[in-house]
Amino acid sequence: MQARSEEELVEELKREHSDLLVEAVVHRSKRVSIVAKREKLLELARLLRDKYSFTHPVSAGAIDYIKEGKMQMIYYLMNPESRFMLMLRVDLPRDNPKMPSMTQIWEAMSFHEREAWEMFGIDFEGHPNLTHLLLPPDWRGGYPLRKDFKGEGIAP
Amino acid sequence: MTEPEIKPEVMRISWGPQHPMSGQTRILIDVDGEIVRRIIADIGFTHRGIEKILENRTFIQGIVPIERMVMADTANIALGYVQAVEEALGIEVPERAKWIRSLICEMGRINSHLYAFGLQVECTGYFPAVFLWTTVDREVLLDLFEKLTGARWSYSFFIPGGVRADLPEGFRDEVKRAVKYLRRRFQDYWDAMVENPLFEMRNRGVGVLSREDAIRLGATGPVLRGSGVDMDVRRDEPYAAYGDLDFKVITEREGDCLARLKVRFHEIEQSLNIMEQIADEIPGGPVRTKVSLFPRSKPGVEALSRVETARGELGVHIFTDGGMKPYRVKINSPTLRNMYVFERLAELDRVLVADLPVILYSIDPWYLDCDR
Amino acid sequence: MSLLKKLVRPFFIVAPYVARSSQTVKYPDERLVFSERFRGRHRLDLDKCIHCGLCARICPCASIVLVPVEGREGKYPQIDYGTCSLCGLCVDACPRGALTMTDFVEFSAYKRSDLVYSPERLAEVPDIKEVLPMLKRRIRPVLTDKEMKYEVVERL
Amino acid sequence: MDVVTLIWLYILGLVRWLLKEAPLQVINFVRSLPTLIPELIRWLWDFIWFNFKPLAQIIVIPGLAFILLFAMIVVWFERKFLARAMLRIGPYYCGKRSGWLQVIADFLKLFFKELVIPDDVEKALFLASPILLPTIPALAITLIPFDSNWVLFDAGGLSLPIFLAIAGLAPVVPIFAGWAANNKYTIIGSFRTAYLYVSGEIPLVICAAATALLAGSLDLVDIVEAQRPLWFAVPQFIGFLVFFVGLILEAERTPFDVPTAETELVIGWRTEFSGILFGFTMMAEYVVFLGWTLLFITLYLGGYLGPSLFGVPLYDHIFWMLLKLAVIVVIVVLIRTVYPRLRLDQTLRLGWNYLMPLALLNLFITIILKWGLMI
Repeated sequence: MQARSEEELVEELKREHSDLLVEAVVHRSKRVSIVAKREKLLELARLLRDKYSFTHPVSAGAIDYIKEGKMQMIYYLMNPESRFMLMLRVDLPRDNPKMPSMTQIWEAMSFHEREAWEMFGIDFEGHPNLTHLLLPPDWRGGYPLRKDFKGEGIAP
Repeated sequence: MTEPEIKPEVMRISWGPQHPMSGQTRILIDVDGEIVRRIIADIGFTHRGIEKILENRTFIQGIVPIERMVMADTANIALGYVQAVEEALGIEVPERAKWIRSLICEMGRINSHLYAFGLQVECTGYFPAVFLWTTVDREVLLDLFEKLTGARWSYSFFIPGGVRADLPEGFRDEVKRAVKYLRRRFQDYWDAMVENPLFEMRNRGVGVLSREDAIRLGATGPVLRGSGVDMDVRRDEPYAAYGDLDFKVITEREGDCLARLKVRFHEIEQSLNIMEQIADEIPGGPVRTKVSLFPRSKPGVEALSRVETARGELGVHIFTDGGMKPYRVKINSPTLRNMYVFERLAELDRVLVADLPVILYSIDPWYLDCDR
Repeated sequence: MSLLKKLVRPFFIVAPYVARSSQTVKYPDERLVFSERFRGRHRLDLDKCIHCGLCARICPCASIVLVPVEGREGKYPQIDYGTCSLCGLCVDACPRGALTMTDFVEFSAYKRSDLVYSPERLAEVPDIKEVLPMLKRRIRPVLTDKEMKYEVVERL
Repeated sequence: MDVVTLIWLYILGLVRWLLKEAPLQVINFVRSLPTLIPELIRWLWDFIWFNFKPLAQIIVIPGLAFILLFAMIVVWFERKFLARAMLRIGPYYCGKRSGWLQVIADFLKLFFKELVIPDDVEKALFLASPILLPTIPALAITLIPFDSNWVLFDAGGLSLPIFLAIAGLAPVVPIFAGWAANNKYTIIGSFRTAYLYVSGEIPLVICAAATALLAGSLDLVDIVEAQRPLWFAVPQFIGFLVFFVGLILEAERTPFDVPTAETELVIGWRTEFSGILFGFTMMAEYVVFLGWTLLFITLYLGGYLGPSLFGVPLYDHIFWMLLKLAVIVVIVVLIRTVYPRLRLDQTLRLGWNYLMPLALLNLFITIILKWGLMI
């Protein structure tokens, strides 16, 4: 597989698979961001892994946009050949954040998805072991990294 | 974490958090006699919510909490955050500051690698002689840190816009002297330990991680390079002064514990070379651009900075909303990725109970980094 | 043959260590001389302070509070060393150089409230002999090519 | 007559004796006291005088005092020596610079610590095993000749087999202890002990047999005397090395301290012991080490024999025994700083694949040597 540059990848994705994605941009050199359609996410992910050989999962995390009423799940992926960071994003509604689990594609996303599950309340369908990772097993305090979490601010 | 079910033919041992070698985590192991059938990492004992804390600190205040992620390797972690802040706020850094940053990062890398090296050696059952030797050698670096930054461990020295102070008088000579001393010491380590046949017996062929698995499971840092994947952020995406510096990316093909140890060992040599280069060739000029103490961000900017810490690639992804504080900071910590590899290793390779600490410390876990 | 050599060689490397000088600093008896930039306890110059409060604003641990001082106008910083991380950002922020850092690190106290240093207490740094009565000498690390040694700087 | 009548008769008889005979008896006894006390003292004196040597042996060498002192000195030396190898000082303030008082302080600390006995342990076995642990090897030590006529338990021609039999009992106790403690770490540790002893002890016994064959006697004194011209370490060099490795293995010291591997099994079968029970297990380690080392010296390094010039003995004394012991202790402690611990499978492989054939080879060589000498 020939290594593609950032621009080549974005153009090729836009040209051939425009039905799978909402947006694809090159932020700066080595940073590519793709916003996927939620229902086509698995398809796009499988394509990225198999065709574009983004086989090296880096991390995943979410961000809570409380004003827009959405949450964004970001998967950080890397191609071991071309070595730029691909951010695969998917927008989720804030009141029902549900999405297919990426552990079916990248096994190593397991920990990161468990973290996003407990910190943001994103429900991953098809995750083999969706239990608490960092928080205690009897945690009932809500989702800490959401913006409406009533945590303590900077102590006086 | 709720415990998964136990199969009838295995015995489950809770290995840690109160254990001489486990560190601040709990590892559940299902053993069948001496053979480990399954490893379950129960992390999160040291979760402090650094990502949430950072949302409540201004950009400059955030340097202090994020340094608490990895105390042995503070410089690299802080650099990740500071670079992300600089990118988000559009701050330029003077050339000399970049070189000083690289110098401190390399010293921190040696510091951290020495610690990992000592611990892995201790795990094989050495009476902690070697661990104490590495501690003594780290002292040399800590003295240098103290002279340069004023603190031995968590030197909040990097600041958006440069570093907080210039090199003190005569510091370059001291760096060179320390490099000379450390080079001589590493020969002892190599002869007494790495080439020790008993040590090799404990490490060779233990916890083998193939190249494909390393990529697939998202390993990073020395674990990835120990499996023969030539990946290093310092070279792939040069930050600080690494674009101008001359160094090699160390890889080993075997993918076992010894290979990871050797990667660390040779990386220390490369870091010593880099330290020497910086001491020789550091350019002049200012070390700090004037930045407001309470910088205000532009709304909707995001910046992902990647740095190569001693444990692997650290990513700090900052989102801003126009305030004085970041909207969200996502930290991609290296140990969390390596812990997943560790969890899967029992399925990939035959792991004995005695190998467990060796494998665990060959991935060099830092649970504070893992739990954040 | 080389196996035998490798088996025996460690003995000859380790054995000389027994004769080397130990690296332990016998702390209450001797104390290291810290470098000039060392970040220890603060010293506050009451005359220079302009009550701007920048130190309190920048403190990441929120351990600085401005309090009034008897017989003086304005408010002065009071530092809680129970939470202070000695990062030195307050010293950087201080526009007049009223706050400086000394190499004094003997903080320990019996009560948590004893760790809160009032501005008057910050203004003066006690003599080391008062805090460590058993201190006999101050030492400094010296790096030779072969080993690190401690040399005595001053005998008390 | 029924039983009740008998008892009444007996009681009445007793009362009669008390009233009539007992006062006379007491008076007689008091009258004879002035003569009795010197008699008693003389008897005691004779007893001590005639039995002085065995008593001294039980108390001083190779008895309790020696074993305790050995354990303490080795602990102190190990701490100090390892500290030096690690560029530390070791125990420092307690007992001036040498820190010798620290060992005693630690012993006292262990002695007065709270004894934590977990709920679901097998209590009798749990309490008994730490006490049995140092006792069994200490019994074996009584067989060692410290001088040609300084043998506490002179078993004559059976001393070597009895030593091996008693010392072979020792590994049973850790297995019981590990099982009794009802803990996963102790169970794994105790089974490791079982594996280890089986693989280590058989080569040791074969090596010991070879020396006995060469000396032509199973009596340890005879074996020592047979070494007067030449220490057995020279003609049985392979056996010497095998026995040395085996003795480290038996004593569970560093390259083979698999059962108590700290990094994986906390401290193996000793995990649940606390206070003085832990102290006993710690001491047991040193007593086992002492026992096998003394046998090693006896079998290969000429026991109490001093250096001889052209076959003329210079001076045989217990002192030589202690000197040889000290040298071996230094070497074994140095090994601890130099080598890491082997895994269980590697230790077993070493025991069965290398030590065992080498021991057999040694036996074979000895037989040929003996046969050659006879011809």
